[in-house]
Amino acid sequence: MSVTRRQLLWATAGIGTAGALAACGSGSGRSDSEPAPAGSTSEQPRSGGTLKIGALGRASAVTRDPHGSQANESDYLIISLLYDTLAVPGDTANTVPRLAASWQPSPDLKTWRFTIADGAKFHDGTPVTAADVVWSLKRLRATPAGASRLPGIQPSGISAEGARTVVLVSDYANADLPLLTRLTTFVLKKDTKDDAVATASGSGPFKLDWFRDGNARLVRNDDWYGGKVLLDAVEVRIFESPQALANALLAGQIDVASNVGATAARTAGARKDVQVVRRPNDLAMPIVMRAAGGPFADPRVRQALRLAVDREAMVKQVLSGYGTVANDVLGTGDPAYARDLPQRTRDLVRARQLLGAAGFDLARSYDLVTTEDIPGLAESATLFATQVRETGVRINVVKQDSKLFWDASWLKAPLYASYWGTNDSVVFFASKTMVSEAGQNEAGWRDPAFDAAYRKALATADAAERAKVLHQLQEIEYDRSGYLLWGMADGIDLAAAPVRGLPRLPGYGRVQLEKTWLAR
Amino acid sequence: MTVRKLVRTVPALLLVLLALAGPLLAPHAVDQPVTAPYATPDAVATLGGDQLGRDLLSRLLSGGAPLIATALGIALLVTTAAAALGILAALRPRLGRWLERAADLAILLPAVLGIMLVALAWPGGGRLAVAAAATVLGIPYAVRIVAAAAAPVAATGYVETAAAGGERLWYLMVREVLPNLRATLLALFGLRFVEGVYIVSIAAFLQLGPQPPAADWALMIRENAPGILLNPWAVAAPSLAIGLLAISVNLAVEGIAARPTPESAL
Amino acid sequence: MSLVRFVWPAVRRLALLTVLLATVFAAVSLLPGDAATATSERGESATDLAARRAALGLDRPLAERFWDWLAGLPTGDLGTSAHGRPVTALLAAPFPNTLLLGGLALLLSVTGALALGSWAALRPGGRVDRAVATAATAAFALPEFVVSVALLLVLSLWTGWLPAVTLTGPDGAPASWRMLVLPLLALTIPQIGWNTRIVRGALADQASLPHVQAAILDGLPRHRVLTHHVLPGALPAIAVGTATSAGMLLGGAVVVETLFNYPGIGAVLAGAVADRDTPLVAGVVAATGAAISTLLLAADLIRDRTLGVRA
Amino acid sequence: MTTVRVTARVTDLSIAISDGPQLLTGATLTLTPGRVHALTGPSGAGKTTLLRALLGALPPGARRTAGTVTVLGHDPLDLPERELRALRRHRLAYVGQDPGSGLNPRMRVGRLITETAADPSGQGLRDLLAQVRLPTDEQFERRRPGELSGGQQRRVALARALARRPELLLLDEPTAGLDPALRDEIADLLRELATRHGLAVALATHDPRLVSRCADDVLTLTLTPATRRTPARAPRTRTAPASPAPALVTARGLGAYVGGRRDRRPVLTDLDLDLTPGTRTGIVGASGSGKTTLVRLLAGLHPPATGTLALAGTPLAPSHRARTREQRRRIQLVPQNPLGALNPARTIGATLTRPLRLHFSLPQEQCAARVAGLLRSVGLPSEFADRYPYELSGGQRQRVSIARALAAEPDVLLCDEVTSALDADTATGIMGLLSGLCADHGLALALVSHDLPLVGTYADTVLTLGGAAPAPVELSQGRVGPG
Repeated sequence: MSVTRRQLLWATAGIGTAGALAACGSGSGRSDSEPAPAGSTSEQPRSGGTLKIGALGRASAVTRDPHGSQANESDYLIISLLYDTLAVPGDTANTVPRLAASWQPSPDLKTWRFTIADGAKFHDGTPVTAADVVWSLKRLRATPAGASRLPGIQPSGISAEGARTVVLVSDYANADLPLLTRLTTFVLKKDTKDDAVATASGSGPFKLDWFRDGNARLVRNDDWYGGKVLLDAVEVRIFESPQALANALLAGQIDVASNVGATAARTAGARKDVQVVRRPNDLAMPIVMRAAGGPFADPRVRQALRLAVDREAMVKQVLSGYGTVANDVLGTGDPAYARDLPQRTRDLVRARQLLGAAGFDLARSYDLVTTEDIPGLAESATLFATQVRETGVRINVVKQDSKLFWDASWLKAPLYASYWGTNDSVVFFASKTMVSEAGQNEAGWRDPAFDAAYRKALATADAAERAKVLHQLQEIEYDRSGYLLWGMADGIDLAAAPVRGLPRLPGYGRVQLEKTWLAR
Repeated sequence: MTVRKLVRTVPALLLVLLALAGPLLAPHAVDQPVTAPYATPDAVATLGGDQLGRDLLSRLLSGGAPLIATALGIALLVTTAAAALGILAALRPRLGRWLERAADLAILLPAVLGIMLVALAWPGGGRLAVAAAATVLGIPYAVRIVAAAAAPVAATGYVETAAAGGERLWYLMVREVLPNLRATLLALFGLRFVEGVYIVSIAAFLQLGPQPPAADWALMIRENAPGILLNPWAVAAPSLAIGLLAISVNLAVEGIAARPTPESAL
Repeated sequence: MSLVRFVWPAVRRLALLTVLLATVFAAVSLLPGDAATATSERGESATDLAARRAALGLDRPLAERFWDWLAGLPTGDLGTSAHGRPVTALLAAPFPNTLLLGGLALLLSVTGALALGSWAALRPGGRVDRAVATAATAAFALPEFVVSVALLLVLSLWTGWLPAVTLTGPDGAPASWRMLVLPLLALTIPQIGWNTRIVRGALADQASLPHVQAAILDGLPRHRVLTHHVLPGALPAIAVGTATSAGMLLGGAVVVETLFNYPGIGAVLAGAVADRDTPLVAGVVAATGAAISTLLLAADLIRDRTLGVRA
Repeated sequence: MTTVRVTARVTDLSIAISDGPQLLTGATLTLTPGRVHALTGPSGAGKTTLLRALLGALPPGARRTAGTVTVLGHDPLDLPERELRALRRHRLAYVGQDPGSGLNPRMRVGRLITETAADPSGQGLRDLLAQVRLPTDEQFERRRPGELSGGQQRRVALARALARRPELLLLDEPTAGLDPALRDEIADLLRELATRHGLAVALATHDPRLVSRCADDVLTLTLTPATRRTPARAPRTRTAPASPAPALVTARGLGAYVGGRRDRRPVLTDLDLDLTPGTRTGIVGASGSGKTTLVRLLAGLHPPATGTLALAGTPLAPSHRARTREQRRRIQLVPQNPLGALNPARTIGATLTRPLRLHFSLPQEQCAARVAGLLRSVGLPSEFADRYPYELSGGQRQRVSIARALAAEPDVLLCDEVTSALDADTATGIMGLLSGLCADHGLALALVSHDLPLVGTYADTVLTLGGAAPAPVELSQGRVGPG
């Protein structure tokens, strides 16, 4: 029951086993941030100045442990500026080197060797060694959610070769293992005591000046190995509600409001001195129809609902236009995303035929369970229920307290609205939510053909061959999966006029502020 | 009931009638989007759109009755319970001291925490949970007020003579003490009605109580708050409605419960 | 005032506070789910969950947990929160902030209410009296949320006179006093409405007393009768009334702090209940309960002192 | 042209409550400096109303129906507020019926007097205190009204009135409830004030001694015809037992405390009492000696610390809740304060009907007749049945309270200061009624009063409470022992 706070469960940012994220420019053309900053390309980036950035978070859930569970976006932002992960999401290629300069797979795609970037030093001057990385990865693997963050890698499979090489061994062949090292593998010095973790020095682009109850001030790390950092300092402010965050920016008290949502964007739209930064394919709000049993087990019924929804209206009403129509296949930002699948549109006649054929009981009403964790989630459920009523199916929206939803309804209810806060590859979503033995099989979907295609995709190293198998995987998902994905919401940040060089990446790519500068 | 008293109750009656007849007058269906989200007032939606583009005027017209019913229920329950317990406390001082301690306990408990605990523990949550929370939280404070007002009455000669003369407890409460507390109880009722509206609004802020897509003024205020700069009516209209409701009810109650002895000028 | 007269009410209030904390502890544990499930991530397996529940000590019986927590209270140790941080540290900055905001709001609202109430009581039933009564009712009828949003629009976004939100400095307190003005107004306005009603009622009751009638027949000017004969007698009722309504300030604080991002205890409370974080909830209630108890104690002393004088 | 300057003149003044009873009819009065004018007459005749008319402060809802009032050249009833306030502040002074409650309990004596003083200096204060024969030491000036005796409170109120050096002094029952010695002192003081300061004084009283001692002129107000009724003896047929029957109420070793936890003090210690049918027992003693406590204890409204009670031989539970309804019918109490004796929310008729229905479940139609009889027996017209208590005077309410007690046809009647609000002849009427009931119906009457002459004339036996008991009272009429 969080109060109108955006509580992205970043744990879902665990890495998919395969698939590369193309530059976010794919899909509906280059992300247009209107109004484009005047002459952004011609201006020369200047260093200096303090960037005040606001992010959502709850004062009661503030944590400092890089390997802990960061329920707050503000905590994750601070940690990702102080500490480095082995690799980070990139806009040109999927996995851009950071602490690990390069990596090579073994022929059977099971053993991967990462070499540490030269010149990488902790803030207190000591160089980063393989032992530090191995200790950090083992500590990460030992956390309660460790298994889901490094799937397929046992603690014993993490070892060091000499001072600058780290070896990761996977249980199964995994062509995209480096994806795993992108968002959670923060590296600390070896044997840092648990209570000293909060003040441990990292190797990131910024050093800690002060931290107090979720707010922090970070100053530039001058001899950062990853290149020249332009900003003098970054002040991170924690905000309880998106409304307060947007108001702070409109009142000019902060320079960047991270992840504020569509309504704030429209409010700021009228202001000429405020940039609205749109990051497409940022958030999925699928409707999950339980396939394992219950009223929606029959694929024809699921198909009927997919035809009953008016996707354009959902994007226009729920996202105020800040989003793109989707086609019931998860992983829309993935280059391997099957764009050629025919875009499903509303067909009430066909939907009623399918419902009749499946003998669907129209007399009783069905509960669609949702929470209000994300602005727009409850609204999407409400609008969906109204649209589907035109086929005769009566749906009653039940809004549950966040805790109750994750305990009682998630993974169990016949019909509920879920959300995925990060956009990853098709294979990531397959491994996470659709393969029969998936840890978070939201729809309880068991499809042998789908499982076979998934395992084949993992094991093939050749790119062309993999693309063909991935397309086949998406066809099965498009036909029979438990998901109804009507659209993808854009990630929206608001920025003051002088801010330049903000990251354009969806999901957790938005924390890379090392290239940001102020034209003030 | 002099005419002057009747005149003061007219605004409240009018507002309640409008709220009850609201759903019939609503031009559009309550949960049917008719325009863009937070659209400014236009021909289709006279007061513009709410967060989902539904017609604000229709939701305003049909959002009154549930809130008034909830607040009325809370006010009635709290006032009757408080009257019974308050008078009992005045007539039986030993019991009164225990009620006094319970009231102290309740006053210490922050109302917002009380609402959360009761509403979350209530199976299914929703409007009933918040009404129960408001009642449970309201009674101790109200008992304190009624007990304070009933104490001097209980100590008067006529109550003691009636008690010594053989009357039973319930007769003393209902026929001897209660008729002399009319002003206090009516003022308390007005107060608890407004308090009921206030608690439903705080519950809506904490996402408890009435659930979407229900149309309820308190819920509308919180739902549409993010878009206040786009369509100010989305928040202004329900807020004005709640303000008018509170003022008119209190005006009516003060009219009916005109002080027994006209207040002396200084 | 002999010490005994002071000690006994204080002990009574302390006992009440302990009983309240016990009820809160029990109530939070009644809620569906518990701290472990509340703070678990989406992918956490059942065994890991059970391990964390044991780590948080949630498998121990409720009474035992309450006594351990209570034992730590005198030494100022309020236990550890579900996210593993000591509650005392979590509340170190927010509680004084809310105390500052709440204290100022109470002070402002009481003085405002005394002024408005007295002004209205000068001419009962007059134009001013009716206007003040209607304004007071409107003020406490409108939820804090609406008052806050209106203030935000008028005083900050449209005119830019005041900052829209509160940003904190390294010490956890608001960076400049100007950031305090909007939350303070948002919290004070509903409270002034409530307290004005209390003051007006207390003055009306006093005005009917024989010694006030005698003062009027002595031809004393209106304001003198009010200040010297009516107000002193009404003080105990006003003190008790405003003290009991101070509890409502916390309700307002949750709303105002979330909207103006004020670093206070209200926001922590809302989050703590969401996380079923019993030690944190109990910590907040202990802090606010202590503050309100001292207020009620002060009100009792004022009442006893003034009533004590009466024959 | 009379050379004497007239301070105030009232001609044919009539005042009534709008669509309610007539308060005052055709009063004519002239007040001149240096003369004391006394207003007498039965309660309800309008003495207080006339005084308040002079002050321009009629009770709520009352208005002038005829006649004129001029005070120091102005008509106070339609003077603009500002001038009326100035008149009262500087040239007029009024001391109410119960000055104790008219003094601000939180102010000290010094402040109370200097607040309205023309000369607020310390010396001026001491002169005033001396003038009203109050101690002028520093310690007395710091005391609060709560710490003064009734007499002292009355004199402080008088000092406060004189402080503004008024030209007209209005006093309402200045000597009510005082012992004789104090009454004479007040009378001499008023006399001296009038002669020495040329003060015009008007006082309302029904104390003949005060009038004879200091009044120059007397205006006797008569009851308007509607309210004039002399109480008739109620003929009843039950025969009283001739020989002295065994005691109806026996109390042995009674002890009781008063006060809360912190200021508990014993009031009654080891008291024995017998109330035998047909006898009238007077209970006297200084205020605070436990008279009211004893009566409440017998009625079961006050918990006894020690001792036992019995009614006609059978043990009687100390608390009224534990007594049977019949026991509670046989013992009836008439409470002390007439103002709080009747439920303001119900008519007089309803109040009197309730005991009839409760104890005798008398059918509705017979109740009206019985109520009219009861009202007549206490000297009130039967039309009072559908009136509300606030429309009655203190004395009238007291008589209704007595009627209610008689409605239950009790065997024991406990009266607590029943004549305090009555004028002399009304009081005599009531006592006659009660004596008749004792004689005719074997009623056992307990009469609490500080009016020693009344007790002297009517009580068969007298019980004196409290340490410093006044000298024994002769039983025969006429002689009054020292107060």
